[in-house]
Amino acid sequence: MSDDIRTLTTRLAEEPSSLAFLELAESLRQRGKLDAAYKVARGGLGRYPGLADAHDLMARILSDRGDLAGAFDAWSDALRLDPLRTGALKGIAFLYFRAGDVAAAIAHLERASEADPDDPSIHQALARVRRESTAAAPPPDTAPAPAPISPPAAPAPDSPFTAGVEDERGVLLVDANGMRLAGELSADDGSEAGDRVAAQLAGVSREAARATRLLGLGTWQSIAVESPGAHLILTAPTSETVLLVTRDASFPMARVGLIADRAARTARSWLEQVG
Amino acid sequence: MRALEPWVEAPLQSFLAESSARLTLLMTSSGQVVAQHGFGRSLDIMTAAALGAGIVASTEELARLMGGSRFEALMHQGSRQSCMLSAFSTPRGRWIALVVFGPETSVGIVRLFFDAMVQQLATAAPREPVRPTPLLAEDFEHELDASLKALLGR
Amino acid sequence: MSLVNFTAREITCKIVYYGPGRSGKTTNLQYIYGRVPESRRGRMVSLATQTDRTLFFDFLPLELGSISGFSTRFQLYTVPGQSYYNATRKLVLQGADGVVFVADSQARRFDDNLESLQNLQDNLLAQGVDVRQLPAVFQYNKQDLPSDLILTQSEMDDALNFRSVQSFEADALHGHGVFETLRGLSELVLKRLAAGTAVA
Amino acid sequence: MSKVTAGLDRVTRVPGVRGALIANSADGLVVAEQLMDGVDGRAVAALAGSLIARLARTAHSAGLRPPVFVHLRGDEGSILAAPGADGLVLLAVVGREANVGLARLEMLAAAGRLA
Repeated sequence: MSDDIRTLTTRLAEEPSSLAFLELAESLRQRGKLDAAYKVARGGLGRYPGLADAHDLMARILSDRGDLAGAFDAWSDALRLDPLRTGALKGIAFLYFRAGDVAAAIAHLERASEADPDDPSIHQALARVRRESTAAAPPPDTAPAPAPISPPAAPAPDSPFTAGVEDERGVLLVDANGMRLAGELSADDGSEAGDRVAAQLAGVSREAARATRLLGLGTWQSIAVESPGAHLILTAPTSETVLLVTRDASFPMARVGLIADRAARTARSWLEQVG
Repeated sequence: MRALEPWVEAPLQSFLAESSARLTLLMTSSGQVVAQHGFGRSLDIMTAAALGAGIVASTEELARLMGGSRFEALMHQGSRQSCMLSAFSTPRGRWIALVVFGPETSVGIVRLFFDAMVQQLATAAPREPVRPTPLLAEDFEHELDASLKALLGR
Repeated sequence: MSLVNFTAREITCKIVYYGPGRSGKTTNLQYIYGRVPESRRGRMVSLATQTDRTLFFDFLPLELGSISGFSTRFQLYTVPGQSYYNATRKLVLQGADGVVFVADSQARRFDDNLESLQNLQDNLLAQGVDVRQLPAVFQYNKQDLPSDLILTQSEMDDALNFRSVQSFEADALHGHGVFETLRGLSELVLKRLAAGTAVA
Repeated sequence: MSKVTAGLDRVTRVPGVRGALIANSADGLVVAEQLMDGVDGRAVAALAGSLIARLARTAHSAGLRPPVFVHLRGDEGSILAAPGADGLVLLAVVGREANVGLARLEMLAAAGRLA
């Protein structure tokens, strides 16, 4: 056993509530002691389920163990707690890339780059993935090709807003990581804006929750946004999702609110079915 | 993140998570590092701490000279990143924080959660600091000699 | 005060080079900076005036290596020598683990040395530091100058070194005595640390 | 009474409004405030300022112009925001029973005079 691992182990034993498990598990992981790293990380996660660092660490360990679906879940958890966590964004981008979904990989790397514009490794990864996306052949160093993993938050084939209950356009359902679950959103020039907006919404929801909680206003229910030309309502159909409904400014805001309520109910029952 | 004593970790972690600060350095008023997040090299940390402590000390001296009360915080706003320096009281004496943050957060958010961290540190500090004596070996002089010789190439 | 991290087994010590203006404090640090491999030293920060007189302080962090299993780091500071910078001298002196008093051996700087030494004692006293307890050594710099211009080591000792602490002859510009001085003080600082009286 | 404080005064007179303030949304700091006891203006400016800045970025990604009014509803009360010129934003903290419609009109009028 090397010195730092021994020191960390002693420290963790003396103070089980300390965050020493993060360093210890990481040291073990780097030395390839993946089972031991996993045990330490799992213990720490049990104690600190709300710590993004712990989920990020667990994801790295699972990824090293080849449990890519598990790593995806753990990085998603890290992102739910800290939507700008570049390590998790890079991790998920890597998994998408391995699964052959270059667009999703690029989207995650772009978010990582926005979160930390000074990290050169993100720019390098982006450049590489973009290069690969233009080349027809699969990336050479991924051979033998791993079985594509299906991300847990992948959109279901249908959508809650296509069954005639709602107009699909102008309704967007987003998961806690800012990934689009269903719906479409067009910009004024007709271009699709859904993914761009979705990426922002997870952060909006987190900030709204924090503001109402710290200001003694309870749990957040909705955000109504009046913009010249459009009325928007944001709600949280479940604790893990955000729903955006947007209509032309000629629609009274209160009516957009009613549409949003109905869309939220539809989304909830759809999520129960597909979940 | 690294902290000299474990009780500093949880308050600092929650400050980092809420404020989205890029770099944070906690130091004593004489510039000794107590905890840090986001720095690469330990020697760079020491330089940042020396300079930060120097700025705070000289600003406090300036405030005293002008007969005013201490400054709460110093803000340096840059186009890509900004920096806050603030001295605060802890059960372990006066400490200084150096926080570097970018446009993904704001001065108001950093200060709000910084104040929360100061309060959490005040309650988290154990009453009696543990002060074990470092056991330097009896022949540490030889090691010191060898280290300095190696260092200065003699 | 030295900072000791028992978990990571790290020791950090603050060492201050004190003395009158132009006695060679910055030169000591510059010599060390030039000799130490890049991986073992940080950036040398010099906050100086346009004429290269130290305005606030010079700062050089060093990675000493392992001493008794503790990864040991030194932070070397100089203070500005000119008498009108006393406010900044006091700030730099805060929390020092040891002091190197760099005296100018030239006979004509005799009074400047005495004045600076008195000033060091006043400043330490104001900070509640017992001068007798603080590890300190003397360095008599510029011993390379013609002998009719300078005082010898024993003359300097008689004039300044009332407590008979270790003293070193030096020619900091060429590195003579720089290593010995740093080694002498380091040993005192670490010994005091080992006695357990200076742990933060 | 300055135009700014007059505007805050009109907003705080609306039934259910517990306080109004003007903040700089970029740095989340209070510029002027009129608050009832127990309302932490500094926290409102920081948290709401940050949310408004993010909503403005979201609107931008959707190809929309910056918001002119925002209503964040919690189950114990709401925050209302009316961004004005120069990065300033007029904020109000209101109770559950407040007349949000009236507060909105007063805020839009006052925000138009911010600069």
